[in-house]
Amino acid sequence: MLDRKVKIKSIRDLGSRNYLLTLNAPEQARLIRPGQFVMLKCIENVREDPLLRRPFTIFDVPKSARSGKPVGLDLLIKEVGMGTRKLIQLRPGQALFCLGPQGHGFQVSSEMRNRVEIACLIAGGVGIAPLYLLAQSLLAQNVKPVLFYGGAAIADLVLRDYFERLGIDIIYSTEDGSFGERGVVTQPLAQFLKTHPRRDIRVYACGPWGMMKAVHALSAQNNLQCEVSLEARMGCSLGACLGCVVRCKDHEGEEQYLRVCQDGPVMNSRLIDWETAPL
Amino acid sequence: MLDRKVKIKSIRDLGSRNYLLTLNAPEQARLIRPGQFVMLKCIENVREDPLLRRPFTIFDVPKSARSGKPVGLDLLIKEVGMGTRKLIQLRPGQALFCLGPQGHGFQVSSEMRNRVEIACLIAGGVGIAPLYLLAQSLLAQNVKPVLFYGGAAIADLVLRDYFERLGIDIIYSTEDGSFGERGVVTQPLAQFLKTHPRRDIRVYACGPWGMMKAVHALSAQNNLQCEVSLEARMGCSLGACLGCVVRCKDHEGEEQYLRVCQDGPVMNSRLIDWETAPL
Amino acid sequence: MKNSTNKEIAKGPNLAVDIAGVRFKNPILTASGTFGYGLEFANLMDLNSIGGIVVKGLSMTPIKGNPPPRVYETASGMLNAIGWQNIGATEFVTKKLPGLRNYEAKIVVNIVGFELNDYLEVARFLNDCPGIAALELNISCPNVKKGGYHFNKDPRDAFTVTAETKKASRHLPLWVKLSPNVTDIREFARACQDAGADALSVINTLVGMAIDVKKRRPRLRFLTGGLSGPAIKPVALRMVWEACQAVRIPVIGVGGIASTEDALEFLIAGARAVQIGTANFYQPDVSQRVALGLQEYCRLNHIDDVNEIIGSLQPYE
Amino acid sequence: MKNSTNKEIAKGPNLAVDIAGVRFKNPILTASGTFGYGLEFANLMDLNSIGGIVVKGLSMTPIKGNPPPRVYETASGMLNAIGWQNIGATEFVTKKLPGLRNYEAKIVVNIVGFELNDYLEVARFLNDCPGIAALELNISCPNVKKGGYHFNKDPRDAFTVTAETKKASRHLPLWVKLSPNVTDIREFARACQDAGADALSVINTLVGMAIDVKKRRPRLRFLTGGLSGPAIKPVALRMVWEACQAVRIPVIGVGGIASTEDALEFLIAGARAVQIGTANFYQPDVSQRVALGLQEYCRLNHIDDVNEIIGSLQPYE
Ligand SMILES: Cc1cc2nc3c(=O)[nH]c(=O)nc-3n(C[C@H](O)[C@H](O)[C@H](O)COP(=O)(O)OP(=O)(O)OC[C@H]3O[C@@H](n4cnc5c(N)ncnc54)[C@H](O)[C@@H]3O)c2cc1C
Ligand SMILES: Cc1cc2nc3c(=O)[nH]c(=O)nc-3n(C[C@H](O)[C@H](O)[C@H](O)COP(=O)(O)OP(=O)(O)OC[C@H]3O[C@@H](n4cnc5c(N)ncnc54)[C@H](O)[C@@H]3O)c2cc1C
Ligand SMILES: Cc1cc2nc3c(=O)[nH]c(=O)nc-3n(C[C@H](O)[C@H](O)[C@H](O)COP(=O)(O)O)c2cc1C
Ligand SMILES: Cc1cc2nc3c(=O)[nH]c(=O)nc-3n(C[C@H](O)[C@H](O)[C@H](O)COP(=O)(O)O)c2cc1C
Ligand code: FES
Ligand code: FES
Repeated sequence: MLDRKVKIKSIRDLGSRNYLLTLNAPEQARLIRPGQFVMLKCIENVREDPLLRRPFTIFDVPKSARSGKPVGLDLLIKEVGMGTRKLIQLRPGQALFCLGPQGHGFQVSSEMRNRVEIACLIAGGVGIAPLYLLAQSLLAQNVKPVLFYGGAAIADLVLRDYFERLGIDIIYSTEDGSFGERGVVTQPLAQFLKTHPRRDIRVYACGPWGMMKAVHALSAQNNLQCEVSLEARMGCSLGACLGCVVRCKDHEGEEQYLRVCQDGPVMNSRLIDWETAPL
Repeated sequence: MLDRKVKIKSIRDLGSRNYLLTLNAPEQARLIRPGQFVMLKCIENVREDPLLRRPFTIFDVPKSARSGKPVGLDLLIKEVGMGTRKLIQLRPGQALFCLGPQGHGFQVSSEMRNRVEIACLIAGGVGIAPLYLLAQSLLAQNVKPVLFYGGAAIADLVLRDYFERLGIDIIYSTEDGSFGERGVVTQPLAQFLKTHPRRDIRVYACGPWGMMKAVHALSAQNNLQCEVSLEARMGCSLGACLGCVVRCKDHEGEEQYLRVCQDGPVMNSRLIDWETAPL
Repeated sequence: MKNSTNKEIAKGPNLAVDIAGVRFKNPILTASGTFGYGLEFANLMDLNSIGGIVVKGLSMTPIKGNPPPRVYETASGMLNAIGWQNIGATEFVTKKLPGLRNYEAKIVVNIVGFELNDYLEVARFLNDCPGIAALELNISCPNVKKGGYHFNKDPRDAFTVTAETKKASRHLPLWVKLSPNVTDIREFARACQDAGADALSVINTLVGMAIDVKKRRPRLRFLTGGLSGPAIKPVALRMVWEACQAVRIPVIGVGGIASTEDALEFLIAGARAVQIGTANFYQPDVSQRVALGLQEYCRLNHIDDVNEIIGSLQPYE
Repeated sequence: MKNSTNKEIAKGPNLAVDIAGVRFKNPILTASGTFGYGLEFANLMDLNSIGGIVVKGLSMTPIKGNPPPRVYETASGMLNAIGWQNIGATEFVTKKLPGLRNYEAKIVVNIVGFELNDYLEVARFLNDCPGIAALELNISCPNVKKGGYHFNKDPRDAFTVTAETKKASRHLPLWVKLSPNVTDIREFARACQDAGADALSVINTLVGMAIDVKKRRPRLRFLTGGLSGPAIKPVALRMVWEACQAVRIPVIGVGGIASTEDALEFLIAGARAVQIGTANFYQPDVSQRVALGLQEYCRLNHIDDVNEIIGSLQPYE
């Protein structure tokens, strides 16, 4: 984990308040594992509002065309409030503070080879962010990712080309039916799990709490391991302030609060008390 | 008095942390009298720090080359803190909120014709700001301005060309002797008043409190009327908050607090209790 | 949230609120000391657009106030130590009130005093002046050395000054403006209610201080000052909520309000109306904007009556 | 400000301060709850650069804390309602303290409790653990429903808990951390001094609240939270100044400090040292920067000893 003043390389407007922010951050780019995030000070001056840094998942790690070495960070930013608004208003060349990589990412290891056949990746809107690096690392372990990518409308399904270029199966869905299946993203997932009643599937989800809760329920019904990437308001991202917790249950069913910034953001869905949303 | 969202036309770096800021503000430009000021929100977003607007004197009113009508405001800005720093970091085309013109300016009227021969204008550094419009309006009344312009070093004596183009007498002084006479600006003034023992002189001063206090004392010794342009921290500039007061004495010598924003910023120096600096 | 018929939408939502029998056309007021005597803002906004104006604290005879510097800006806020400078009640009534009567905004007069008798005198005088809707008893100003503030150190003193001033205020409803510089605002809220207060204004400024490290001198000559602005909003909102839990009389929310969303927070917490203070300084038409914003909010959310919002805070599931 | 000889300049100004017999290499500390158990920041700054670390409030056995959401950002500040979640004193001593002992920064342990006995138990236990420089008694946390906070509602309770804990703390100096949510902090300062406190930490957080107007729900599940950050600096500075006037024991300034200039304001007001809290979250090496900045300031202004600055506030002419 490093704290660096980094420069903005580019900000691409993806529509529907989504932006692809590229940072020049070679030192940090080398350390990234899928599911990790960075904390950005959303403004050049560290003394100004918003005071607290904001967490953003690393979508991709661009590499140098010449050396092939990681040189930057691609972040998918959805503008929702003051922090994200200020962030996307910055210009290429401007600097900001970037702390990371932070957090516990997805559990992808060589043990999965031959034991896990299929990985269901479920994304709700900007929840797509951690799934690109995940899909790549799954492919590297010979696991076949199937992406369920849902949103309110077609405009919310950003960066589809990245996944399509990976050549993986993708099932799109939109609530208004403007693209893919009409309805929520968990419908095609349920359908898929019904038609693929097998144990060598892993489930990975990122999106709104309600969506992840439904994905957890489906996974549990089908006895599948499921990892989710959680959201919480953060103070420090260092495990120090205890501001970012999610209510969990330990082995004895005793409640305990785990820190999304250090114990997460990716957690096994069985740990979580799904009745208590952290936001 | 108007509150308008106006655009920045240009920001010129004059060196030594001085800037000439030109605003497109035709409506307000038409209303200006010498010695008046505007209140600027030092940042585009009205909700952000610094919250309070900052007062700046109108240095000049640029006119349309075609119609000859006032189209803008020239402000001389010295960067001293957060507000002025943010202001000079804005770019042409960006907008800010401009309230004004505000305040009670210099008393220049046709009554002065033939009755007042000479006007001594004393500026300390950025205190030069109100004196350009004043000099012009004095010339229009056939009064001969003599400018005493002092600063710490030559770099502080900005915008000299404006005054030199008016063809008026100017006595420069710097504390480090880098330009004009060495010493404080009140020395050449005292010298001048000694060699010109006449009653048809008016004195006008703007600069640090100590300088204006000394100018007041010299004027009083020589029985001359003196107007000074005061500084105070302001809340509203509307006369509403009573935050900007200066301690004065009324006719009976009773102390009272007058508002720099409305009763000033230009006041007769005899009104003021020079023992109590408002800043 | 009732569903409104098309007819109701056509005439627009009801924004009027009642405070102690006085109808304010909407719950947006300006706070004492931040809006002068009202007329200073007449060129910059429409004084008919807001529910009311609370004018600068008045005493019977003029008060000179504290020596400068009197104001200093801090992070998302400002300190002030004006010290009750005002033109006196007589001059207010003869010079300012006639002009104010031309507007729909209701006029509330904030009253100050060094001693109990000062309050009673000005309260009696103002009760005879037509065009005033209510009195706001300021027992909470931190910027005077004696009197005033001290009534807000002990609930018994708050009770006494409220009860006496209520007696002196023959027709006008009496609001009491409370200080946040206390251990438990509920005690003061209850004491004032018990003493006959018709409404509470919550809060006045927090006592703060700033130092010029170059000169090693206080930024305010009075040493300390009242902190106001967005910085204090969380404290004000909490105290409004506490006061609303403690009393039945209307509570008026004040402290850091600068937007429609801010105003809504206070209404949801239980405030019958809100006052906008410091924000007037940097955005002179902010109160009009918030009043309009509130109307828009009701329209968009199909709320027929702003009173439905008041106190509508939902518990967590 | 004495003129320093060249020799003195060469060795640099003295930044060390003494608090109840403990020497801190400089007056810059980190505040409890904002710096974890210290080691979380070891990769991001030099823990040898600061005078001390006040670790997260500890109880004898672990505490789970409040349900989320626990934090919310406000204008120049933040609200928190962590609710004393901590790993317990035993685990701290076995797992964290050994690592902390490698650094020059002095370790101060903030202690929490629901009841008097909780404080005594943890104080007794920690007195036997080498590597701890002082205890900080937290009687002022607003984020727990029972205990703790209530000791800071009445000076007599503050006296009792301080006196008893002082007895339980056989070797370690006892600092008491005071709440700003009181009518008169001087009463509490004096009560703690009289009860034997060795120093005071001023202030803990102000109680605040925020509401999500879309959901009409509190932003924090605990409803209220503690307000910290630059927003509260003016209030903290005023209370530090008041406490310094009221007592002879050292006062440690806390609240909104984020820069060298901020730290200087508190030292000039009379604080013997300062603690940096919320600023650690957005600038993890801020305490090191401020410690360096203070050294620079002394150099530039020819101040041989930082103690010359402490309490050097000048009156107005
Ligand atoms: C580990 C982690 C990884 C994240 N990765 C990403 C990412 O890759 N891309 C991304 O765009 N965001 C991501 N987020 C969410 C992102 O951090 C927040 O959207 C951001 O902090 C909001 O800051 P703000 O100042 O713009 O909004 P605020 O002003 O703090 O909030 C504005 C309003 O939006 C609501 N809000 C806050 N967060 C969200 C949200 N996530 N979705 C919808 N409404 C919200 C608030 O309740 C509030 O009403 C991540 C969060 C976590 C914890
Ligand atoms: C009627 C009036 C007219 C003015 N006209 C002009 C003008 O034409 N051009 C111009 O540059 N300024 C002018 N000023 C002064 C200007 O308003 C202040 O410099 C400005 O408000 C400072 O804002 P800031 O946020 O940058 O500084 P702050 O952050 O508020 O202050 C920074 C530091 O600088 C000190 N400081 C504040 N003001 C001054 C000052 N004037 N000189 C030196 N130190 C100061 C403060 O004490 C503080 O320590 C005028 C002031 C008044 C009252
Ligand atoms: C410059 C100034 C003057 C004030 N004068 C008074 C006053 O005379 N009487 C009073 O009751 N409150 C006075 N107040 C307090 C405000 O009415 C209000 O309670 C406080 O500022 C908090 O609201 P805000 O954060 O919106 O400003 C004054 C506030 C300021 C900033
Ligand atoms: C997230 C958080 C947790 C805190 N936990 C504690 C604590 O356990 N014990 C304590 O005495 N103070 C605690 N505090 C209060 C701080 O130590 C400090 O007094 C307060 O935040 C004001 O300082 P600041 O404005 O610099 O943050 C906490 C503050 C925050 C923001
Ligand atoms: S954000 Fe501080 S502990 Fe997770
Ligand atoms: S600045 Fe408000 S009265 Fe002058």
